[in-house]
Amino acid sequence: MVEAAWLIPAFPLAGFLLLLLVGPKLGEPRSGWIATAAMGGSFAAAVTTYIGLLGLDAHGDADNDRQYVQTLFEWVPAGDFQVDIGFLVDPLSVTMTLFITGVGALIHLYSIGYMHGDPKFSKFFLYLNLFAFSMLMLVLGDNMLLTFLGWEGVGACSYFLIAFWFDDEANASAGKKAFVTNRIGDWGFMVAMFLMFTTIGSIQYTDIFANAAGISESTATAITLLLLVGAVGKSAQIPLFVWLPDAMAGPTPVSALIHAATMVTSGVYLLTRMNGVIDVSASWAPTTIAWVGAATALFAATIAVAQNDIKKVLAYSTVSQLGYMFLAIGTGAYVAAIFHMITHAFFKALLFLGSGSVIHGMDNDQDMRHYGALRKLMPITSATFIIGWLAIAGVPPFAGFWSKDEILAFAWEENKLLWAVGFITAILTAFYMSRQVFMTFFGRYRFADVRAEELEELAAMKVAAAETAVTEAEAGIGDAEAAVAKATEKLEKASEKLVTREAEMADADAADEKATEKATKNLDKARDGVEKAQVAADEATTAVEAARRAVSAAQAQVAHVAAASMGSGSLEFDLFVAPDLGDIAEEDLPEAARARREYHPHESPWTMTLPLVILAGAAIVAGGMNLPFASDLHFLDHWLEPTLVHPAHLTSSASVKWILAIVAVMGGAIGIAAAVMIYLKGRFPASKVELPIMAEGWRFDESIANFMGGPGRKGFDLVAWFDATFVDGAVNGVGRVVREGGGQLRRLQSGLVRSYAAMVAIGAIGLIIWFLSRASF
Amino acid sequence: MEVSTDWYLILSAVLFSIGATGLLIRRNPLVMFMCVELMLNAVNISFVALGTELNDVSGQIAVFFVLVVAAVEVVVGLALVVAINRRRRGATADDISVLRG
Amino acid sequence: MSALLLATEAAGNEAAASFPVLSALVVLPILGALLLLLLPNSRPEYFKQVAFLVSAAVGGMAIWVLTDFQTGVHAAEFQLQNSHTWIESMGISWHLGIDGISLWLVVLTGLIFPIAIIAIDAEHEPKAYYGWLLVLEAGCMGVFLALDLFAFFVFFEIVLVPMYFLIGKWGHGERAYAATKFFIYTMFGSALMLVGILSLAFLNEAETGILTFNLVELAESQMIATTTARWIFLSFALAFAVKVPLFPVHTWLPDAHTNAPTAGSVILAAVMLKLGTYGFLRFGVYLFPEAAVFFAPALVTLGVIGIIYGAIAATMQHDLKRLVAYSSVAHLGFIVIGIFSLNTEGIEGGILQMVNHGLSTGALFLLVGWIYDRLHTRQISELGGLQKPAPIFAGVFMVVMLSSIGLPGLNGFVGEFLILLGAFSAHRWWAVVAATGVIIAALYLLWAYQRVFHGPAKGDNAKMKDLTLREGLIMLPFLVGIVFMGVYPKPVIERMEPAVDALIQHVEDHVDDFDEPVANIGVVVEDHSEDETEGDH
Amino acid sequence: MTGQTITFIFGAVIILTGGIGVVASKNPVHSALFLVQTLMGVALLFVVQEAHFLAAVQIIVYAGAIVILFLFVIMLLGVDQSEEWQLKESIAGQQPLAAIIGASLLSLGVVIVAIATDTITGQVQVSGERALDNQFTDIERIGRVLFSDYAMSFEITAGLLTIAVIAAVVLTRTIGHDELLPDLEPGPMALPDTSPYGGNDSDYAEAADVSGPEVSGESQGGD
Repeated sequence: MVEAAWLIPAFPLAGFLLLLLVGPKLGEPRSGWIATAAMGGSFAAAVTTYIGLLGLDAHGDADNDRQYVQTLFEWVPAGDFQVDIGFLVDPLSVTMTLFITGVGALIHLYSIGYMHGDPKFSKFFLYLNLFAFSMLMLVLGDNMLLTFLGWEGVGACSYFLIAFWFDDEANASAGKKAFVTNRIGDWGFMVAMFLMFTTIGSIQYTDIFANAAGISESTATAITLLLLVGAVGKSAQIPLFVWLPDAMAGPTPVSALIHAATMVTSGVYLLTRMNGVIDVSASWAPTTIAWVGAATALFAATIAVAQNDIKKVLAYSTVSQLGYMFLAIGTGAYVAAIFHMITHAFFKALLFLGSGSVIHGMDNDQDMRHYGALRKLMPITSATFIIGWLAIAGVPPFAGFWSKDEILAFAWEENKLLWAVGFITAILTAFYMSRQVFMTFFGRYRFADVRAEELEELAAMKVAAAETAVTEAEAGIGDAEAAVAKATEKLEKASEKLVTREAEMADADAADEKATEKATKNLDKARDGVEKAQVAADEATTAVEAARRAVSAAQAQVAHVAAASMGSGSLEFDLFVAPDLGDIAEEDLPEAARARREYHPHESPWTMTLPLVILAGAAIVAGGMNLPFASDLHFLDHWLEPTLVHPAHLTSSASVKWILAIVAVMGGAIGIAAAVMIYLKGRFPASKVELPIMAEGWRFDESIANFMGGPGRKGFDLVAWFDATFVDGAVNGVGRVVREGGGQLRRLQSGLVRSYAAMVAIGAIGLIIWFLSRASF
Repeated sequence: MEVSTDWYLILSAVLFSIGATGLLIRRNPLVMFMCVELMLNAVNISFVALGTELNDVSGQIAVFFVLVVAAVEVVVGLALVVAINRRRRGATADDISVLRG
Repeated sequence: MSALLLATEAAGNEAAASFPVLSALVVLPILGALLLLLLPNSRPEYFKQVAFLVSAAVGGMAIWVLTDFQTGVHAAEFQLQNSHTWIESMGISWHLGIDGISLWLVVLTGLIFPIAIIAIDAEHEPKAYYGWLLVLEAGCMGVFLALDLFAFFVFFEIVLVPMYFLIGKWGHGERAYAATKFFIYTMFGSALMLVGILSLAFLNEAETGILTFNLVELAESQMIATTTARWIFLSFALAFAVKVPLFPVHTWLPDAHTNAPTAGSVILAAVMLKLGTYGFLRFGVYLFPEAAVFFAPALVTLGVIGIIYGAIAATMQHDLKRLVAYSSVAHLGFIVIGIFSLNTEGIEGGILQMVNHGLSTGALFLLVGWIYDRLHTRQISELGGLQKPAPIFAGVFMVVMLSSIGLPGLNGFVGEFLILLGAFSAHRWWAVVAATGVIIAALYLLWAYQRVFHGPAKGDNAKMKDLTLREGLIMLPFLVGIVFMGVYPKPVIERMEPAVDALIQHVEDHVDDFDEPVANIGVVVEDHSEDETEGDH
Repeated sequence: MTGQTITFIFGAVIILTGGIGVVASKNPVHSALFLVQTLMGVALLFVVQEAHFLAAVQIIVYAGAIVILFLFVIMLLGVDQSEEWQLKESIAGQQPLAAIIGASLLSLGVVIVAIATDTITGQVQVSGERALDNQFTDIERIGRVLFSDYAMSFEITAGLLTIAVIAAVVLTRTIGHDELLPDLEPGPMALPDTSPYGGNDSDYAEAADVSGPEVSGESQGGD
């Protein structure tokens, strides 16, 4: 039974190898089914092992109780350093494997639907299986090095999967960022291993358990802090959490599996594993852990409040929940940490998969402001999502309530301030999760809205049109004025003619009749000319005025549209009232908007909804694992007891516990109520709570990026420049000196016999003088 | 007054420096060779003089060898002069600097 | 500690009867080169085939040596020795032997050369090209096998000539500059070593009355005054440091790598850089244990500087090949600190890392060379989005790169980890600093990978040819090695362990106040815990 | 004033005038004749010191053979070789340098002789075959020593002479037109500006290009 342990990682490995060889040929969906089957087998093996472990009878001392080491082969035997590929099967690792394989299998199944139609379908499952393998090695390894193998393996897989759609530079850099940030943590883990080895001469967990008590306090503290660095990197705590939000660039199932349920919890696992060492370390070490956790929890929660990307909210929420687990570990409540880890794995995976289903149904739009009222369109998704929300919001009797309540209780006993931070975080959690749910599933259906930016671009188009009209009109003025000028000119000419004619008239009086008639005729002609010119001039002037009017009208139009677009009031996004399209007609909407109006959100296929349902079920009942009421209901406590040196127990009186629980529920209620007020009823504008600084994550990531991009990069460049200029320059300088010197010296070799002779003579003289000087007379 | 070895030596020194100077200032290879002969002879003088001084025939032996070497040197040297002049008429020592570095 | 000496004699006698395979390893390539000379220029296609067959035969013999190699207690001794008097009056002999330290380097050399020959065609003058490659192989083999200082020096120098011509005649860009720099630089280093070798031999003669260049005898006698030994060690160390290359004297490497032909870079990285580290181990530590212990901190410091410095410099390179070259500086820094942590983990890690670096960096240079053949540029800025047109290529590159980053499960990690572990036991804080190099390694390699393979493919990059079957087959041994040594390094380690232990034993015997810095097994006492908080330096 | 003194002074004058004549006369033929004069003077001094054999050889070999050889060559090449005094000195500062060297050689020689005879020669009293005051005649003495102690050197001399003869024959063979020396002016001996160590790689790069595949010679940085 227990011997089946090696099968647990073997299945995903086999799946990985199979897909590596024939994956592309199998194609979709077969490769997906194979991967899922592998995970299912792994789950079965895990269950078998679990049953087998139950079979191992428990006897008193914590060292060899419920613990079975299965060694496959020697891995790195070097001198005193002996490390095997072997598995440590004990309650902790089995618990981990159970939910990893379970949730993992579900997410694999889900991915078959989600990744439908992706050209790299089989490769995705290849990576997923590889990840599952690494994760299982991480938790099953019977020594720190093997855990480290899994530790870095999952890092690499998350790198592959975040950068899965690598055509987009953003995804690629997100993957790189995740890997490198994790590496920083891994450094701590490595050094911790060195220190452990040099201290007790082995990194086998069994030896560590045996000798942990003997480790000197300072050493233990050092190891604890180094492990904390590692855990902080992997579990995205302050200050190394920056990679996790970016990691949302990966496909949603990846976010669910790696960045919510499993990988990010490995830091918690590691610290729990090492609880023996933490136990002997100086008391301020665990306190540090607790504060790191608490700070992260609060910090991330505040950021989550202002996110609009549905996955970003969940990402920061994950960071915050992991903070809870660290808080628990810091207060010595390892069981609570594991408990919360498991429940969190359920409901957070559920939430992520739900969001994935939403995104899938929403045509890959991740902006919650575009959702709304989806519960009618996606019944299953919304129902399960709501269950997950209640679970994380800490509403009894859902899973999250129990675990979070236990953590808060421990925090209360450790330090009231810690408890306060945890409590505020709980309120915030309830708030932002409710916000998410309301924005997504309730309220007005906003997906088909014409969006602010689109309206703005429309307005911009109008302004442009009006402006062209103005310019045309102005051009018209120009022409008209030209016409006026011509007309007046004609008038003058005509009047001149008139004058001349009249003169002629005058002389003509003297002349005879004929002449007179002629003259009069001319005179009439001239008069007509004058009138015509007059008319023309009048017309021209009227034209000018018309043009002037057109211009002013157009300018007025420009002013109005500009006012409309700039004067933000009308075009700003609003949860409750759709922006009025004004006089924008349907057909001159932008392409995207019209397509969206055609598009109809739909529920996802069963491969995606089935996991949701199962996980929802788990999220409801998982709390039953560790019910606070009677000590024989502390199943998880008893189960994990052997893996802990000092299993912590709540000492407070029942009444205190009850009060704490009620307060916690109240907190959740407050958060939800606030969200209702703002996002359901719209009593207060959302902009009051969603501060931009929060939306930018307190500019933490940004400033780091600026530093690395600015001074950091300059420093690196400086080194490269130094290398080229000085280190290499010195070498070339020596070369040049030698060369120039030779060039000078060679002039001595003139080829002229007589100068050689002179040199010889000088040499001879020198010799003589030397002899003389040395001669003793 | 008595002729001492020193006189011979001084004489040889004078002759030697004359030869050396000539070697340095003349450019006609033939004359330069003659100057070399002068120097050799200067040495010969001192050899013999010192031989007499030390009552040893080795000095004369040395002179004998010097003579031979001088002969050889002249033979080869003059052959060289001839060869060079075949290739460039009227070449002085300064014209030939093919081995310039 | 004359056990080792006796043992060598024993092994020598026992090996004398059988076929002198080690000499064959050195001589066969030379014969091959001569054969190439005899071939008619009318049939150029033969040159490559002949060269490949010869080098393949050498590789086969290397494998044979591997199988013949006795593990267990014998692995500490020099095996398969054959020794012939060479210059009797000087006590110089043609003396070859192999032990756990050189074994894997010999195997690596035997395998890399045929691959390098088959992987890339000569751009011009194939006869000379392949001829030089074979001579180079002979030289490298000789260096790894020689047990006579004089012979060692001869091989150590022979190696320069073919590489000089390979870079100078078949290289790209400023090949003449690179070739000259490479030659003069390394020559300068080894010139001093010759002085060192001679003075060692003659001083030893002055003490013992026997003039010999025999490595083992010299190492065992240890007659020379401490300070003198230190000076001689320095002369050796300079030569090796240039070859490695260690931090301040590394600048020939990027130029040589960048301008060398692909095969040249592959061999340079995979084999020739190991001459330095191997020399440190075999001729530095073994001959001058006291000096090695004395200078260890300095060399470790240089190694650590090299790790960080090389990594940072690599991050900022614009030429892909140059980047890999600088990454070599960092990796070799690891090897050096491993060796000079002077404990089993460190030295074994160092040797392991020599092989690993040979595999991963050799493969990297090969891949970069293929990229250059396809797109005629190595400028990272001009590449990009190659993963789309060439997924398999990208995958292979990724695996090799991860091994170079030191991902657990691949070969790079095992060596790196053992090195750091050993270094941590010896020079704790140095190891802590060196470990950060791992982070930067991830940074520059992933960044380069992103810029080369990720993102949208621009221009001709979109039409890049994927890995051909032939190239895939060439890559296969690298990949197999990378994975195997990462998952199951035991066979490799257990063959080198006895020799390494013997070496450390040797050091402990000849240095009074030195014993192997190892983990103190068992529960620590309070006072020990002080010096990791304040540090032991 | 013993006869010996007079003879010495006489000989010395002959020698020195001859020497100066060799150096000073424009016409090589005159130089040759002055050389004969010097050689005669030297021979005279040999006689004074009872080195009769050497004196004879001096006259026969030197005056008789060598100087004649000189004259032959002069005639062969033509005597119109007095141009060099008109030529300006082609090596800068050669003549003053020559003067200095000559002067210093002379003064040093005198100084040595004046102050340091003993330290330079020492006082060795030889007896037996090599002593000048034994019963043998001059020629016998030289013969005995030459064919006993110096036999080896003597043989080598023979070889040397043979080689010289062959050398003369080889050197003076008639030559083909292609062997004519190029007309070369000393010319500016500037460094080629394509230096492998050119700091800025650009100008070196083109050097590498022009060098083509045959970089091995060029890139050694030597010329």
